[in-house]
Amino acid sequence: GDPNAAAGGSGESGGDRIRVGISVYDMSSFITAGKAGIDAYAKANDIEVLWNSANLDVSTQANQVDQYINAGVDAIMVVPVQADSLAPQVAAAKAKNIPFLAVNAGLDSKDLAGTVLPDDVKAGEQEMQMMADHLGGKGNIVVLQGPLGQSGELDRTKGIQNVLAKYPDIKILAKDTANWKRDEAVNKMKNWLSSFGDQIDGIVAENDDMGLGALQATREAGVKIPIVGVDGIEDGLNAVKSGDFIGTNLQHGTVELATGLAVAAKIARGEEVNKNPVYLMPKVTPENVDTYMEHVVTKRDEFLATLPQLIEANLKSGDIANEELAG
Amino acid sequence: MTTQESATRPAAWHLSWPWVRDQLIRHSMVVVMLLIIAYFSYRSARFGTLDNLQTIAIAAAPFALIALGQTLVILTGGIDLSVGSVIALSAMAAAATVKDHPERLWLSVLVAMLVGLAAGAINGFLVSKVNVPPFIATLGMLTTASGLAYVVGEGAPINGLPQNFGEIANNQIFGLQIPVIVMIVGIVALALIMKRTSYGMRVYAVGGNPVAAQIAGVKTTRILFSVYALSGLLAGLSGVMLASRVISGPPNLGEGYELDAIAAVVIGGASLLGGRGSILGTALGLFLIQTLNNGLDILVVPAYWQSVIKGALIVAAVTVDVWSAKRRV
Amino acid sequence: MTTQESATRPAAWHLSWPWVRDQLIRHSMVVVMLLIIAYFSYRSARFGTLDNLQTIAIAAAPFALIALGQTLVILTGGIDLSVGSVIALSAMAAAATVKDHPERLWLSVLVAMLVGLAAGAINGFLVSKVNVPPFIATLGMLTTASGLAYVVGEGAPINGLPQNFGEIANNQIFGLQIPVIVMIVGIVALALIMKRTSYGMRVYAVGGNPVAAQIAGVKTTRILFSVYALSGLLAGLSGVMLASRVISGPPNLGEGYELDAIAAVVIGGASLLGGRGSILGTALGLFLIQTLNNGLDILVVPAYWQSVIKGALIVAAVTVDVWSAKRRV
Amino acid sequence: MEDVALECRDLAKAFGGVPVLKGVSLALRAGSVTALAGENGAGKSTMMKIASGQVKPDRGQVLVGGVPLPHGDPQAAHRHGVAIIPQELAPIMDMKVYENLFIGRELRTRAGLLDRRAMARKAREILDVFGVEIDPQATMRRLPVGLRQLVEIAKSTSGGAKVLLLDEPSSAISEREVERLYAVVRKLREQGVAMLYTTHKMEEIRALADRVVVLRDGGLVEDRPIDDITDDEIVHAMIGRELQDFFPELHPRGEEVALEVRGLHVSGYPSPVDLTVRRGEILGLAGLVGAGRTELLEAIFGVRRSTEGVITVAGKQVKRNSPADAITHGMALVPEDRKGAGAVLSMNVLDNGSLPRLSQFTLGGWLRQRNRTKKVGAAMESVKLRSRGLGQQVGTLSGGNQQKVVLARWLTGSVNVLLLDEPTRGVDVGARSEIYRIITELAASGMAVIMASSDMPEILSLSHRALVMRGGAVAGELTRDDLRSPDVQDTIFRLAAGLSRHKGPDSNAQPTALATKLATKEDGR
Ligand SMILES: Nc1ncnc2c1ncn2[C@@H]1O[C@H](COP(=O)(O)OP(=O)(O)OP(=O)(O)O)[C@@H](O)[C@H]1O
Ligand SMILES: Nc1ncnc2c1ncn2[C@@H]1O[C@H](COP(=O)(O)OP(=O)(O)OP(=O)(O)O)[C@@H](O)[C@H]1O
Ligand SMILES: [Mg+2]
Ligand SMILES: [Mg+2]
Repeated sequence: GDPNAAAGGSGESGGDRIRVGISVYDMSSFITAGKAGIDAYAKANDIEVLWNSANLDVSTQANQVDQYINAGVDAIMVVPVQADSLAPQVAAAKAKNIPFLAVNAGLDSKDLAGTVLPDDVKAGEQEMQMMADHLGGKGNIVVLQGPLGQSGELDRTKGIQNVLAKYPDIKILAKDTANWKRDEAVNKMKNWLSSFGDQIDGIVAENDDMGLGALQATREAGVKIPIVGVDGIEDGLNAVKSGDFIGTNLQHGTVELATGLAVAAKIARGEEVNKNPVYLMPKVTPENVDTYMEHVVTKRDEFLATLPQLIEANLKSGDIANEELAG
Repeated sequence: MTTQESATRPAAWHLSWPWVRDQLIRHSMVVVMLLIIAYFSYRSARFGTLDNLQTIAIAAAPFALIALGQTLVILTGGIDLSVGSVIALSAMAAAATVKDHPERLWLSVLVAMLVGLAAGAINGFLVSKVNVPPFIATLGMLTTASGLAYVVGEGAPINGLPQNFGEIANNQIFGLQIPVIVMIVGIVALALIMKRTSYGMRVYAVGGNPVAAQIAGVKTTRILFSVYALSGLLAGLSGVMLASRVISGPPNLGEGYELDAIAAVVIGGASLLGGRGSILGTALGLFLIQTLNNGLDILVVPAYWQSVIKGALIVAAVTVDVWSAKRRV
Repeated sequence: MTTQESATRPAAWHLSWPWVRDQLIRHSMVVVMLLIIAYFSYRSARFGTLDNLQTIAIAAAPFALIALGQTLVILTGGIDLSVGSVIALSAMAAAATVKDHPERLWLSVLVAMLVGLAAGAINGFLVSKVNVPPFIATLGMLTTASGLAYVVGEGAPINGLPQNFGEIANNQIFGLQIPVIVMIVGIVALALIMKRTSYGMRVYAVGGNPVAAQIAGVKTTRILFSVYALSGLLAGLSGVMLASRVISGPPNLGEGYELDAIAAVVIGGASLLGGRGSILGTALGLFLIQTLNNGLDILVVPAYWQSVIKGALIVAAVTVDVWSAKRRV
Repeated sequence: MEDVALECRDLAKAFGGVPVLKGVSLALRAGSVTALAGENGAGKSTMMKIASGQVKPDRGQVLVGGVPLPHGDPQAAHRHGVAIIPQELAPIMDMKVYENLFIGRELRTRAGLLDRRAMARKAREILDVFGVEIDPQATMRRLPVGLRQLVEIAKSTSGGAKVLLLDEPSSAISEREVERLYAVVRKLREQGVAMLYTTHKMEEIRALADRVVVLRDGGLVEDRPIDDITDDEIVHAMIGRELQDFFPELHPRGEEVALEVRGLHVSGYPSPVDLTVRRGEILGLAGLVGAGRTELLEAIFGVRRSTEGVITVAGKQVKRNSPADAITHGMALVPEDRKGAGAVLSMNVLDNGSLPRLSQFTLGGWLRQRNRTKKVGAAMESVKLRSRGLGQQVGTLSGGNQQKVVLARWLTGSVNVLLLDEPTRGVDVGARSEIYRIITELAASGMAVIMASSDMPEILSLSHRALVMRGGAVAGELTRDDLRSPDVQDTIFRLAAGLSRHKGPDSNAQPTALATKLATKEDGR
């Protein structure tokens, strides 16, 4: 039906039931967490979600968007396989008056109805800053990157470089991709340990999984090297807690993707909303790790129950990464 | 026994049960396809629409091109694992070209095809002249081309392409998007070539028995070379169309497409030992896979259950085919 | 001519140039390996250390297991594309088990091996009894098992595993990590089985000519079934060792490993048509790939240039081998 | 019936609706040899395949020692002691000779491991029976077809089978080895083995059989003790008519040189070969298995590498190592190994028939269907091909009919030089006389023919001149008169074996390593 016909009404009670087509890049733990958030938010707001995963293939994602356009959904939300792609599909949606949202990575089109993006540059800066502080501004590091060319990798690497520019005494011995994967990181790190021996003072991993792989490699080699990561997955939080990581940055898929759906729904229903909020990842340190542990792992169900409320509050306050429901 | 009855039955009895049964057995793969289509149509009204048929066709097009090239390669008893990477490399090359020459679209198409052809020619040279096993030659190309795709973009995708780059894949002629037209033309042309030209016959001969083909005067090295070159060329074309469809040059484009392409060929009845298979069989196999992808997406089956179902159905379809081939003899 | 000369030369002349040349030609793949090792050692003092050898070995172990199973499958003229997914599925199964029963490590190993065995048995059944082409049967399993791996984790990796799960892969015996020991035992045992038992001889026979084997009373279906089952079992073992090494259950573990495993087998001299190949050849091929991975990392070559170099070197190594095989005859 | 080792009851089989066997019954007695005769495509191989479990019959039963065999289960047949030497040899190419011999019944040490040394030793003993020196450690792929067949025979005859089915076992071996085969068959008969022996050679039936069974069009038309039936009766039963003029008259040869080979160095052989063939001449090539006849023909045609030498056809030089160029110059090769090198089994008769002269059947690359159907059809007609039509896949033709396709496909255009390697291997008597007629007619029309053959009468009666080869070199030349002399067979054997009493040129030359390997036992002593 006509998405704009259902305009009006508050997010809580919802207007008419709307259908949102979602295409995500793949089933990762980030996406799985996000799906839980999306389901919780959708249920509370009378939204029917059509959900497809593109198996990391841009053209599959384009096909899925085509199908949603054919089906005449009320809004389309895409977690892109590839930043700055899909321009023709965004245009096609616009032509049919279907609002199109990019979440987690941007798309190169002026026809986008909105975006919910993490500040990955900031995340890279934060983790590098943590490492620089830990090293006292001096030392040799290695960097484990995400899959080359993915927006997460590009932006986080950029953030790392930004901070490094301020620390001429910190040197990168090696940087290379381990494709977000633990098993790849373990071998890559092992090889670098062979290559550089005890010259490595710090390991900057662009996600927790690779950090954990690196941790395993240092254990096998019988050395202890400080590690930072990004994401705040369960094992990463545990590593922060046990002191194996000096810290990480929480990119909570549950919150981020649910916010994406919230913005999409509000645009579809013609409600007032910030159409381009930015997700600023909270730093996770040994001091605050316990709270996040509850949200991500131990008290997850309770967190999900309050999520729809939290998101409404966040969208009003503007800090969409906030996880504490005031009052 | 089945066949005997029906074969000896007079023509006038054409609609009798044994005749029908015989036809069902003979075209079992088509029957399986129809059953799957019927099920999807029953479950979702959207599946059977013309729009959706277009969606299937446009999704199938890039696979169709590489599956066509792959069919010829497999007919000669070889395999081309590199098509996925060659797609990536030629897409990157096309994207880089269009960035420098935004007004000359044809140049990017040309560059992509030349890059594909070059990669294919190297494969062909290695296989036909140096006698490197096709699996290794094209695996080497898979790895190398995928690395080069990143080299072209210096480790990043090529973005910010001019919007007109999208015209290659998204413009329509006679209401069909260009890749769909290219696919249809490709299928028809190659089907004719394989059935009606001496080249097609030589390809079958080389795959069926290279020694015998040589004794019959077929220049086997040339034929071998040509199928790999063609496969590369078509992968190049596929690459530029994919890049144009999303107006971007992702260095990991086409990753893993080779498996789907080979699967389409083998589901279509080709033997990996060479000499047996057909273009129409490949088209059928391709259509089966793409219909599954599309239908399962439309029914919003969760991605991982889609994998499970797809895997099982592909095996089931081929099982029925194998079983009916036994009946057929 | 080369061989003839040297063959007629008396034994006392062993160190003459033709003899040396002959040896170089005969073991060309080893020569290529040694050259690569020499280059790496020259470029980095760290490469040749014992520690680094261990690093190579532990990285090689999971590949070694699936490459061993793959060797047998390829010897019968088949292919097992599913090993990568089976690794994922059995790793997930092991992770789920250990999460429920943290104290019973052996149970998770058992579960992983049973899951692998089950997947392999289904492959074996489809290939040997239903006559589904191996490519399709195992491609179906590739897709299905990968879907099921996600089903086990409900779409997400299994995290938060007890630290003692790491013992399976990380504990050492005689200064070697368990996977390395398993790899060595596996290679030696299978090399012996293939050379010294009638089972091994029959595997070669079934691959060389199934009809001949059958006429000679070999139970070809059983042999075929057994190689796929073994391949699955080894993939299961590989899966639990990988999961234990990273103390987690990632549903995309092992993705694409099948290509590396098959490459190792083919580089090692096996023919995808079956009947030709050896365990030691596979071990050599595997070692070649892993040494390249390690050495290029040590020289801190960027990932995409690594791909380019690796692809080219693999083709080069096999080219030298093909060329020397011609000389050898 | 006493002592019936194997009984077939009412066997029927159809392929694709076409009946091939129409209810055949026969019984094999222990310690007897039954000859199975019949035209190409009569259903002989099909029957043997049913008896050995490779093919499921549509109807009927196979009983071994009174026990019915399960249908289509080769292992069960093997367990019951039924062994077969298939017509299309089934060697395991990449395995060694001794492995081929012992597969399925490997010798083991007390520890249960393979006893490779014992197998190699036993293999040598088994092969010794045939008087050829085959290295048990050699890879099957490297043996010539003839030696492979000997290994296959040795495998089946040494396995202790109670019933042995031999499907044209002598097709690829020369007369001297055939004698050894006879000896083996007779010994097995004494040991009580029941044998069914398919052959197209009348003298083999005479030499071995106790009884003759004749199949025609899938039906049993004759089943009589050998002493009650004459050769002519057998032939009549097979082809349903009388056969006259088995070997046709030879036309005199012409003078013009058609093919000239000078100093051709075949890769792998030490000495160069020279030969000349004139228009209208049939040149026979005789020799023992492994004499290098096949290699010579292949090298002339260009499929086997030659390193030096000049080949001219009708005065024009042909590019060496290029079969395509050879064909352009009007050469044609009918190879010895039809399955491995002759036909593309996965293609149909029409396509196989048009392959050598594709350019003749195309217009701008497109096939001219009607034209090629007509020409190929006529060529196949001329050899009396028995098929379900031009659309039948060659792999499903009977062995003899495949051979006809491989020969006939050259007849769609003109040929200057026809190279024939064992042209009548596996061809039935009727068709064979057809092929002889075709060969002589082709020669009469001005074609030059080189014919390598292990069939002595063929060489003697059909060639104007014959070369005897040994170790890749020409060991002697026999004129038409020599070929007519009564002791010609002895002369050929001596030349071929290198026992020079006559004019063998290089009898005391040092044999090369290769020649030694190939050499016969007499040679070694
Ligand atoms: N798999 C098959 N499919 C179709 N037809 C077949 C098949 N196998 C055999 N035939 C047909 O069955 C008939 C009998 O074949 P068979 O091989 O038994 O003949 P044969 O008596 O052994 O002849 P030959 O003397 O030439 O060996 C032939 O006409 C052949 O074309
Ligand atoms: N033991 C062996 N090892 C390696 N190669 C061998 C061996 N025996 C034979 N050969 C090969 O076989 C060739 C000769 O056999 P071939 O059968 O082709 O000759 P032929 O004279 O045509 O014999 P046929 O009587 O079978 O036609 C040799 O040149 C050699 O290449
Ligand atoms: Mg026969
Ligand atoms: Mg010969």
